[in-house]
Formats: sequence, structure tokens, C-alpha cells
Amino acid sequence: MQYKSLDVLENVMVAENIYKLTLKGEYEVKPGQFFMLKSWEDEPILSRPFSIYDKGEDYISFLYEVKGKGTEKLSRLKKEDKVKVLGPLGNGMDVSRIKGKVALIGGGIGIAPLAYFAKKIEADVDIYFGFRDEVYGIENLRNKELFITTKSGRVGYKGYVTDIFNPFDYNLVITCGPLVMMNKVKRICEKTATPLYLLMESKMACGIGACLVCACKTKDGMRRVCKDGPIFKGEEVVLDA
Amino acid sequence: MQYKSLDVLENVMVAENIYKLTLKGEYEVKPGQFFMLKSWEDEPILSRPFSIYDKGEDYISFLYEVKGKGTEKLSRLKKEDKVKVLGPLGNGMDVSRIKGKVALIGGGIGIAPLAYFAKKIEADVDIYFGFRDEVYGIENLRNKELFITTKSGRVGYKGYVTDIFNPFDYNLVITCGPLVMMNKVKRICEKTATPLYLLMESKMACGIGACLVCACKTKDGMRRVCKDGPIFKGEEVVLDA
Amino acid sequence: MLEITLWGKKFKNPVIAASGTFGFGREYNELYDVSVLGGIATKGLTLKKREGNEGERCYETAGGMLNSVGLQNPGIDYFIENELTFMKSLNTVIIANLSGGSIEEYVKGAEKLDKSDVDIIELNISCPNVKEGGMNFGIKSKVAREVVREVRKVVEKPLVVKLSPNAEDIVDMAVSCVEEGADGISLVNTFKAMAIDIYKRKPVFKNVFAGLSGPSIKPIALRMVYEVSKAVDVPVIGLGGIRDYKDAIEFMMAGASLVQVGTANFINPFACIEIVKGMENFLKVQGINSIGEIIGIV
Amino acid sequence: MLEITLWGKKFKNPVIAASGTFGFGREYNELYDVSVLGGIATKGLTLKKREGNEGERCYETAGGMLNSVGLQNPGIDYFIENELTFMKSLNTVIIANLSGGSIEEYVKGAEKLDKSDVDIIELNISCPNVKEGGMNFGIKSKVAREVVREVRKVVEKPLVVKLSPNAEDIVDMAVSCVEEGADGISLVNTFKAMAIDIYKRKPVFKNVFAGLSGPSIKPIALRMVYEVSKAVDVPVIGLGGIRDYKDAIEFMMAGASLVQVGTANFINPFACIEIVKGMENFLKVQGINSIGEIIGIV
Ligand SMILES: Cc1cc2nc3c(=O)[nH]c(=O)nc-3n(C[C@H](O)[C@H](O)[C@H](O)COP(=O)(O)OP(=O)(O)OC[C@H]3O[C@@H](n4cnc5c(N)ncnc54)[C@H](O)[C@@H]3O)c2cc1C
Ligand SMILES: Cc1cc2nc3c(=O)[nH]c(=O)nc-3n(C[C@H](O)[C@H](O)[C@H](O)COP(=O)(O)OP(=O)(O)OC[C@H]3O[C@@H](n4cnc5c(N)ncnc54)[C@H](O)[C@@H]3O)c2cc1C
Ligand SMILES: Cc1cc2nc3c(=O)[nH]c(=O)nc-3n(C[C@H](O)[C@H](O)[C@H](O)COP(=O)(O)O)c2cc1C
Ligand SMILES: Cc1cc2nc3c(=O)[nH]c(=O)nc-3n(C[C@H](O)[C@H](O)[C@H](O)COP(=O)(O)O)c2cc1C
Ligand code: FES
Ligand code: FES
Repeated sequence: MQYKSLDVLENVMVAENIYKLTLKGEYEVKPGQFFMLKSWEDEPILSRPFSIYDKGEDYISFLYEVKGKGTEKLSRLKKEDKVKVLGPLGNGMDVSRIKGKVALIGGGIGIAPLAYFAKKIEADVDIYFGFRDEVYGIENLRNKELFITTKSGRVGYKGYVTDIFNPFDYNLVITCGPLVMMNKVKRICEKTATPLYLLMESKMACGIGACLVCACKTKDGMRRVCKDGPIFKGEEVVLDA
Repeated sequence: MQYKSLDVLENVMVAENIYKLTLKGEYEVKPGQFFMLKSWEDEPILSRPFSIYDKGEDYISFLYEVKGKGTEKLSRLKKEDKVKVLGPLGNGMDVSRIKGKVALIGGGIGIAPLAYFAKKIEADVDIYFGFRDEVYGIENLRNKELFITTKSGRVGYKGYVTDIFNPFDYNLVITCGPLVMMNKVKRICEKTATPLYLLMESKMACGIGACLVCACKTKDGMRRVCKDGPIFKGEEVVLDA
Repeated sequence: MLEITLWGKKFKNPVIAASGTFGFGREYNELYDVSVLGGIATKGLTLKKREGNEGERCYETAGGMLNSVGLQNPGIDYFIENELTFMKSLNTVIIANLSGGSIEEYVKGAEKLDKSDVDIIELNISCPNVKEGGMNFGIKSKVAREVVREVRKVVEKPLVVKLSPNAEDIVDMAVSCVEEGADGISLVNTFKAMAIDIYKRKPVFKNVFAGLSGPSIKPIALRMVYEVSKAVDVPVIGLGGIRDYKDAIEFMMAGASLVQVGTANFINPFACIEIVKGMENFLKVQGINSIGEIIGIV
Repeated sequence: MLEITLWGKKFKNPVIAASGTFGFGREYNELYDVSVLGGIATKGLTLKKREGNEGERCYETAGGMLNSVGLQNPGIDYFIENELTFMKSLNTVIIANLSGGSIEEYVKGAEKLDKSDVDIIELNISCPNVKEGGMNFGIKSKVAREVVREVRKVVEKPLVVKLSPNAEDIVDMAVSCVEEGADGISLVNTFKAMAIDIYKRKPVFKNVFAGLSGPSIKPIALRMVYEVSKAVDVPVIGLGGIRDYKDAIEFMMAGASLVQVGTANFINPFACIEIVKGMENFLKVQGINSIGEIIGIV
């Protein structure tokens, strides 16, 4: 974990409200890990967490959706601007150990971390990405089994990823997206006792495990998304949604 | 008085820590008037007052010194950035009525408004500008009687403007600069009863006369620098310095 | 849609310019037509003219500002003779903010204002009690009670008491004022605060303390408005750090029937009208027919 | 230059990480060597393990943040067995922040901590009194007195009482705590505040209220530290919104012998060490030989 000021190499809009930010820096990162980013001075006072989306020898990149003040400010970044970066953070997953067939199930911007899982997992991977309308974040997934759903029907299957996903086929499922979607995936996997990992989200303050602001309710009590997570086992997490 | 968002045409450093900012906009402005500028979002929460330094048909310009957070942020402005501008504000002076010989006495960044006085006054003008070391803000004064002093002796007379200025020669004196300087000028002018105007400074909140934050102590009680000033008669003002 | 009638006065909308930040309306009226506002609260008025404080009067802090204007104002007689006619011509509700340094001063001022054309009197009890060692009238409920009781005796117009957030117990304070006859409660005034010039090794302000206002105080002000609204059955005017329509809606949902906007006028000179427009839009988008529906909904 | 000895404990410098923002030091120690700090205050510890609050725990405001963590902590026994040895190895002053829901809970917790290796006990009285309707122990001096008195009986270590800024009278509160035996006073904890989700028409937090911290509260916190420092003759630890060395110097000039840094750790993870370096530089540039010279200079 380091705290550094990195140069922006690129910040491009890849779909409506969706941007890809590439920063110059060398890191060792596991899929599912994230960084706290800040490209502004005063407000908002806190940094914002973003999952590793892609990485090269001397860069890291993020795929983000503009939601509020912080991401709006990120979206204005230009080449050579600076970003304060804390990370890598969170448990992440040692994907080299994965055996058997894996399903990655993402919804909306939740696909961002899964794209990096797809890139790093050497085992057999099927990818299920669900979007509202426009599709993004799949440029690194050309040689993979990719099932796209859109709510509007614009691309792929018209409907939700949970409509087409069958847990029988998989030894491991990893999911990230809206709570409702993850909840459905969880229930589907429970039926077949398919091992499941969830990537949880939560508002964060410190990002490193010190403040207990990013609580996730689990069977063992409250745990920290930023330090004990963001990856939690399906059976651990208590989803309120 | 208007409140508008203007385009930056130019923002250049003209001396160490001194910048000239030119904004696209058409205004009628009297010498001594000022604008409240803000080129940032959250902090500092207040706009900053700057005197009109120069003006053309479709632009206004300011000469400013970087002092704190606000001016530091102004200094980062680039062409096509936006600035929120409230003004013109303050009494200003109807210089067409001036008769006889005028002395403009400025110190440091206090020369900024005086440069515009020099440009607009049709009567006979002598200019006394004092600097610490580097000279700036004189590009529009080529055909005028200009006496420069520097504390370091780098340019012109080594010393202070008040060393070389003789009130006997003038029917009117206008001064702007550090309080100590203005105080000296005031005492000099009092000896010869030479009419004097001071351009006062004060921290401002509203800039338009509503909040009473920018008080200037005068013989008639507290007056508002932003509305009753910034130009005050020498005999009115009670200087604490 | 935004209209609301309280104390028999019709407010075009719930947005009022807060005392001390809007003068007597003249200056902002040069910038936009201030008659679109729900109301205007005057600069704090005292019986006699006051010059206010010397030294620094303003200092910025994170998300806020400290002020130490010190009740500079031309006095109530001057106000009635020279400012009120203009204000009344603005065609919006005029609230006279009454300040004072002793109970007698408050009462005499109240008598004059009550006979004048102002619509509402807002009793500002965040003033130092000159006779009692300078402690603010707004700290102890017992002291505030006395002022409100005496002023109430001479005031027939609607009487709103403006509370200090420095009150020992804000809910008890509000209840006490209502018991003494307040027709409404407005809160909050500025927080007692300070700043130090570390180079001069001195307080920034001559009076050491100054009043904190602006967005930074909003979460505390909102909490107080919520607590007070639940405890009293007179209308509450909420303020403290409101800078956009969302803040204003929060205060109304917390229980305020009207809101005031102070420091935000300095942050953005169009703040008040933008808030009015923003609230209107919010109601439309949310399918709310009248602002009354959301008052105290939380 | 920055060294200071209080209660027989040597602080390398006056900068302490504030309770609840620095865990037990482990996490920030992965980022930088936290032994350079003057001290670390632990997360608020209670007799039994606590899960803390459900729902939102954090919400940003202008220049600050609201938190509703709700004293999540592993309990004092766990702390002593599993965290304290590590903390002591950090070679800095360890302050155990003691929280509780009843006087008995406080006292039992204090007994355990007093027998442990912690250097100082910081009694956090900004806790809801579960037995008495949930009102905070830190509001009324009378209630606070009782807690301090009982805890003092069982504590031999230096006992610092951490005040709530929501106290009815902060000076009276501090004086009362000192009269009951507090060796020092730290202030301020978070301000009672709230936020509303205007789309859901509900408070953001399940508990409605949450605690405001960060730069936005600094001017009020500084005022309270100034007032309290003048009123008590024990050392004062100042905190509330400190984000850079200038803020820290302001608190010390106002009378604080030590400062704590909380929310600023989130704004800038290096905040604490940058403040230490900044203070050192300030003293050098200003020709001050020892930090002691400026404590309470204003
Ligand atoms: C471990 C982790 C990894 C993440 N990775 C990515 C990513 O790769 N790409 C991406 O676009 N986003 C990601 N997010 C979410 C991202 O952090 C939030 O969208 C961002 O913080 C919003 O900031 P803002 O200032 O724009 O919005 P705000 O103004 O803070 O909020 C706008 C809206 O978003 C909600 N929101 C704010 N923060 C969060 C949060 N942390 N989780 C859920 N909802 C939130 C708010 O409640 C509000 O409704 C991740 C979050 C976590 C915790
Ligand atoms: C009517 C008027 C016209 C002005 N015209 C010009 C101009 O043409 N060019 C120019 O460079 N400056 C001008 N100033 C001064 C300018 O407004 C301040 O330098 C500026 O506000 C500083 O902002 P800051 O955020 O950079 O500094 P801050 O961080 O606010 O303060 C830095 C330092 O400057 C002092 N300071 C801040 N504001 C003022 C102020 N209004 N007056 C005096 N000292 C202040 C502070 O006390 C502090 O010591 C004018 C001021 C007034 C009132
Ligand atoms: C410069 C200034 C002057 C003020 N003068 C008065 C006053 O005369 N009487 C009064 O009741 N409140 C006065 N206030 C307080 C405001 O009316 C308001 O209660 C406070 O600023 C909080 O609201 P805000 O955060 O929207 O500014 C003043 C505030 C400021 C900033
Ligand atoms: C997330 C968070 C958790 C906190 N937990 C505690 C706590 O357990 N005990 C305590 O005494 N104070 C706690 N505090 C209060 C801080 O220690 C500090 O008093 C307050 O935040 C003001 O300082 P700051 O503005 O520097 O953060 C907490 C503050 C935050 C932001
Ligand atoms: S964000 Fe602080 S513990 Fe997770
Ligand atoms: S700045 Fe408000 S009256 Fe001058």
C-alpha cells in the first residue's frame, strides 16, 4: 500500500457517463483490489474507491461511472493532471489457485473489477455482463466466452443476466453489481451450493481498515469492506436488500 | 452591476507572483471600480475583489498578486476557463471632471487601479510607482510622466515614492498601496492641503454593500469600502496604521 | 405551489433572505428583482445607531466564515424613516430583526417597530447583555424568557424569536420562548467560534470570538431545527448553511415552514432565486403539489 | 523542540491520532512508521464487544463528515490480549479511549485498562446513557461528574476526560470534571448533527443523528479549547477539524498542550506526519526554541 501522486495518461469517455482513467504507475495488484482516488482539493473531503480495471507494466486503469461530485470531478481530468492514489487496498483474490470453470457475473459498472478477473484467471471463464442499454468495458475480453444482456435489448439477450445464468455449469461464481442483482445471484447459487464470491460496495472514509465506516454485515458480525473485503464469500454476507 | 460567467482570454505572469488576467466581456467601468472574481467551486467560499486594470471594447483585465488560496487558484487559469464575475462595483471616479495637474501614487500591487486612472484621465498626470524590486503594470503608460522607485534600487530611484513626491506641484493626488505608504502620502498632502483620494482595501463578503463586512473607519463613522468606496477623500478616512 | 400563509401573511415562497446578509434589500435589488423572494429580514436593528466593531470583521474557514460586524446599523428610527418605505415597495414580506443590549432597549425598539409597517418582528436574542457582563441573552432559557415576555407585552404583530445555537438546551429554549408568547421560532444564528493569527500570535478578531455561518454549520443547524420542530407547535423558520435548494428542502422536511438564506448570498449572489427555482423544480419532478406536504415529513 | 512531558509521559511531539480514526494503529503503520507520532488514541473501547450501528455510517458535508459507527469495537479484554502488545511495540504513547453505556460499565472497563499497559486512559463521555433514556453522559455537568468520580476511584493512571461539544456549558463541564479528579481534558468530540435524504424523505442515518467532525467544526472547537484552557489548570488536549500544522498551532496557542488529529487522516493519509513536520518547521522559521513557549500564548 502506497500513497502517491500519479500522472494521468488518459481519461476518455467510453459510454454515456462511463469513463476510463489510466494513470502512470507500477503496481502489483490482485483482481478485486481497489485504490482510493482524489483529484480535487477541498470538497468532497474524502477520496473515492475504484477497483482495478486493467493494469500494464507501468500503468493502472479504472472504469468509472459518473454518479456525484467526486466522479464528476474525475471526469474532468486531462492528460498530465495529477491524481492522489492510495493503494492497492482490500483483500483481492489469488486467482492462480482457481480450478475448474468460473462464471463472472457483473451488472452495470460492477463489471469493472470483473474485467480484470477475466484477464487474470487462467482457468476456464464464462462472463455474464448485464447493462441497461449501452455496453462498455469489454475491450479486453475478446477471446472469452461473453454473454451480454441489456435491459433495453439493444445488445445481446434482452433482460437480466440472472435470467440466463445457470449455476450448474460452474465450480465458482464471482459477482459484482447492484445489490438486487447480487442478491439474486446469491439465491441462485445457494440452490446448487455453488461457491460464490461477492464484491461488496460501501461508502468509505479511510479505505485502509482503521475507521470502521465501511461495514458489511456478515455472519461473523460487522466486517470492513476495505480491509476484510471487498471480496466476501457468498455464505458469509448478510444482504439486507 | 451584473453577475456573469466570463471566458478567460489570457492569464499571464508579468513579474514574480504578479499575473495579468484578461476576460472576455463588455462593460462600462469607471477608474477605481472593481469586480468580485471567483474561479473555483467550494473553497474559499467567498469571491475576491480586484480593481479594473485595463479595459477594451470587449474585454476587461486585472493585474493581481498571488497572496493566498484565492489568487493562487486564479493564477492557474488557462485560456477558455470560466470565471464568475460580479461588477462593476464601488464608487469609482468620474475622471472627466478632473482639472489641473494630478499625481497618481501607487505602491506594489496598489498600482493596478492607478494604471487605469492614468489611461482615462485627460488632465496632466504624473505617476509615481514604487516597487520592492521588479517593475510591472506600466505597459499602458508609455506616454506619461512616470517616476519609478524600487526599494532594491534595481530600477529608477532607490527608495520610496514618498521620498520623491512633492505635493506642491499638484491639484489632486490619488493613491493606492500599503497602508503605511498611504498614511505617509496623506500626511504629506495634509501639509499643503492638496486634495487627496485614497483607494481603500478591506476583506469583503458580499461586495455590493449589503453585509457591512468591509468597514472603513471615517470621520462620519464606519463606511463600506465596497459601496461607499473604495475611493475615499483623504480628510474623511481615519487610518489606524 | 411554493406559496405558504403563516401568521396571516402570505409568503410567495418559503425563501427569506437572512438578517445581516441582505442589508435592507436595496443592494441585491440592483442585481435582481428581490420581490420574487418570500421575504427579507432586515439587518439587526437597535434602538440607537451603532457603528459596529473595529478591526477584522470577516475571516473565512473551511466551508464557512466568521463575522464580527457587531450590529452596525442606523437605528430603528432611521430605518423606519428612510428604509422601510422602500422595503415595503418591494412587495415581499418584511421582517424586522430586532436586536438589543438590555431588556429596556429591546422593549423600546419593539414598541417602535410594532407601530411601523413591518410585517413581522424577529427578536434576535443572540446579543450580548451589556448590563449583565456581556453574556448572550440566548444562552440560558431563563434569561431569554424575560426578554420574550417583556417584548411580547408591547408587540401585537407576529413575533418570531430567533435562537442562538449556543443555547445550553435548544429545545428547552424554544419551548420557553413559545411559552412566553412567541408566534414562531427561527434558528439558528451564528455559532460562537474563533480564529487565531499564528504569525501575530493573536486572535484574528478584536473581540476574540466571532460568529460562524455558512455551509459548514448546516448539519448541526438542521439537527436543531428538527429537534425544535418536534417540540413546539408554532411555525419554525430554519436556517444555517443553506446554499442550494436541496439544503432548503432538507430543512423543510426536518420541520421548517420557512427557510432563510444568509452566507450563501455571498457565495453566489443569485443563491436565493436559484433556491426558489430549484425548490419549484424539485416539487414538480417529485410530483408534490404543495410545499406544505413535505414540511416536517421526516 | 516538539518534545513535551505530561503526566510523567514523554511525548515526542504533541500530535496524537484521534480515537476512532486510527484503529489500533496497525493500518496506518502499513503506510508509514507511526512511531513518529506523539501518541495514538485507540478506537473507543467498551467492556463487551460491540457490533456498532447498521445502515449508513458515513456521509459527507461541506468541509466535514457525519459518522455513525456506533462504537464498534472488539471489547476491552480482546484489546488487551490482542492489540495492546502490538501498540506498545510502536514506541509511542498509548491512550485507551474508554467508552460505556452505564456508570458500572465504565468503571469495570476502567479497572481493566488501569491494570493493563496503556499509558493514559481517555474517558469518552460522549456516549448515550443506555439506562437513562439514551441521553449522552457528556451533556449535563452533574451527570458527567458522577461518571468521572466513579472512574477516578479505580484509575491510578493519568485520566483524561474527553468532552462533548454538545455539553450545555463546556467550561462548567471541564471544571466539574477536573474537580472530580480528571488529570487532563480533551475536547472536542463530534457535534450532534444530521442529514436528510430528500429523495427517500428519511434521515440518512438509522439513528437519525450522527456526529459531525472535520475542518468545518474547527472554529467552534478552537473557541471551546480556548475557553476551557483558561478555566482549568490541568493540561488540555485540543482537537476538532485540525487538518494542517497551522490548525495545530492555533490550538496550541489557544491553550492546548497536545493536539489530536482525526478526520484529517481520511482527507490525507499522511496528515499526522505532515503536521509534525510542519510544526517543526514553523518553530524553526519563527525562532521558537520549544513548543512549550507558545502553549496558551493567545
Ligand atoms: C471497493 C469499491 C470499488 C469500487 N469500484 C468502482 C469502480 O471500479 N467503478 C465505479 O464507477 N465505481 C466504483 N465504486 C463505487 C464508487 O466508489 C462510487 O460510485 C463513488 O464513490 C461515487 O462518488 P461520487 O462523489 O461521484 O458520488 P457521491 O456524491 O458520493 O454519491 C452519489 C451516489 O452514489 C452513492 N455512493 C457514493 N459512494 C458510494 C459507494 N462507495 N458505494 C455505493 N454507492 C455509493 C451515494 O449514496 C449517492 O447515491 C466502488 C466502490 C467500492 C466500495
Ligand atoms: C476594492 C479592492 C480592489 C482590489 N484590487 C486588487 C487588484 O487589482 N490586484 C490585486 O492583486 N489585489 C487587489 N485587491 C486585494 C485582493 O482582493 C486580495 O489580495 C485577495 O482577496 C487575496 O485573496 P487570497 O485568497 O489570495 O488571499 P487570502 O488567503 O484571502 O489572504 C492572503 C493575505 O492577504 C490578506 N487579504 C485578503 N483579502 C484582502 C483584502 N481584500 N484586502 C487586503 N488584504 C487582504 C489576508 O489578510 C492575508 O494576509 C483588492 C482589494 C480590494 C478590497
Ligand atoms: C455578516 C453577517 C451579519 C449578520 N448579522 C445578523 C444580524 O444583524 N441579526 C441576526 O439575527 N443575524 C445576523 N446574522 C446571522 C444570519 O442571519 C444567520 O442566522 C446565520 O448567518 C446562519 O445562516 P447562514 O449560514 O445561512 O448564513 C449575520 C450573519 C452574517 C454572516
Ligand atoms: C469515524 C469516526 C469514529 C470515531 N470514533 C470515536 C470513538 O470511538 N471515541 C471517541 O472518543 N471519539 C471518536 N471519534 C471522534 C474523534 O476522535 C474526534 O473527537 C472528532 O472526530 C473531532 O476531531 P476531527 O475533526 O479531527 O475528526 C470518532 C470520529 C470519527 C470521524
Ligand atoms: S473505510 Fe475505514 S475501515 Fe473501511
Ligand atoms: S463586502 Fe459586504 S458591505 Fe462591503
